[in-house]
Amino acid sequence: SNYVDITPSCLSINDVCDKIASPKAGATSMFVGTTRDNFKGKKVIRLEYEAYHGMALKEMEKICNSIRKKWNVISIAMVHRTGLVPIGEASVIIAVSSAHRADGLQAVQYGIDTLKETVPIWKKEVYDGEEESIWKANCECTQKKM
Amino acid sequence: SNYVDITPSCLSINDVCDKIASPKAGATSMFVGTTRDNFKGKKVIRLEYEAYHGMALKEMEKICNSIRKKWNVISIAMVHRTGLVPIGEASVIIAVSSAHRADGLQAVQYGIDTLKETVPIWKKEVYDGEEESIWKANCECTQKKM
Amino acid sequence: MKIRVLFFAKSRELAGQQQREFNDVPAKITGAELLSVICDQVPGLSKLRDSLVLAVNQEYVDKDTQLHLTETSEIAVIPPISGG
Amino acid sequence: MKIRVLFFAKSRELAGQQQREFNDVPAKITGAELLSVICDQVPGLSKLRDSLVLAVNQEYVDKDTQLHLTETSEIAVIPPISGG
Repeated sequence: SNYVDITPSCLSINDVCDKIASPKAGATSMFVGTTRDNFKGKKVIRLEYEAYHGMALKEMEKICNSIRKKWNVISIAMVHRTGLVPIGEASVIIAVSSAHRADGLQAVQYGIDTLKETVPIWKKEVYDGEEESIWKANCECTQKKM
Repeated sequence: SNYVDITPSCLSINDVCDKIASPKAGATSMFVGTTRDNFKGKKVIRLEYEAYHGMALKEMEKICNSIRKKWNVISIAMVHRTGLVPIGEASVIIAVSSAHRADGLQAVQYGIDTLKETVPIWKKEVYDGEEESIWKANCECTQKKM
Repeated sequence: MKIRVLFFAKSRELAGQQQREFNDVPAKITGAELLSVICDQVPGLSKLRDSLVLAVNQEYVDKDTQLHLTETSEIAVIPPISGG
Repeated sequence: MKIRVLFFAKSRELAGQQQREFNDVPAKITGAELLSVICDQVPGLSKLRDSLVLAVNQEYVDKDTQLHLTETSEIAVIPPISGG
């Protein structure tokens, strides 16, 4: 099964693992993105995420479907937090259970790479001191010029 | 820092994540190996792990050191459970925190691949019914003939 | 035709609003033409023009996509994304 | 020289013991020779011979490794591993 969610609440690794647990699974592969306290030497004091909720969920479902076409996986969970995310807390978790580990590990890598490229969610970094806040852009984002 | 452990206790994903948490880390990559309820159609009722404790810890430390030579990572945790491991529970967890996710994901994949190849730990599968228990052998294990 | 457009993140801040209506938009229009209609009417958005894309009914559209808009089309301005 | 050898997993079961002492083993011996000494004296272990390797002082040794054993050397018989 696929479990996708976008929530303003704190993300729990255990809850996400529970969503994908299966006695058939030999492997659980996971990626947790956490907010960092620095960017190119500037001290980040907080991060805010904004999502185009409906479309973001749809794009996350699309990623789950592509994963299932490419690898043999059992369950996929993909959750993203929105709003204020304090330093050190998780902004995104992708977890995949599979019978064999190569499938799961590759699926997770593809999942986070693709999420950063296609899912309409935005991050604003707020810096310490006089520095202006900045809306970031993922280098993975390959939006074609319109 | 490196955290390696071999323990008869239940493994906790949260405890492992706490070991490697860092405000400098943007990424936590993780692999959890869990015991499966079947092997080639035979129903597995339990698994038992045995370790050559001292040497296994040394080999796990070696893996951590190779990871640090190959990738830019912050912290590494590698824990393996021994004794009876009920179906669905974790037998091994490898977690890596890194500033950037590609390092962590590749390090985790290398870590579990190498653990299966070099760390002296053994698994015995006990099957349902008349089937004899079997000491498994990892296909990754490339022990040279002596 | 009257359409409604949603703005997110930096485009929302530059537009000064989360959504806005546009009048007299042709129902048949390409992605690039629609983006020009929007940017021409929203002060401040034009400096972001080259990095924006559009979604219609929650699907990305290309500059050459021939759109068939209706008054219920959900149109969104998507600045460079930064999730993860 | 007297040496002490540890057995694990299937080799432990086949040897019927966790460890055992061997007498009159040369201090200078190759890995392959040492494994033969062990397998020759432990009934049941020979059928596993081709899949065993040795560790000395918690380091894997090759068949051609020239060992210099002492009475405190920690020697272990390692059947195919299956951790993970």
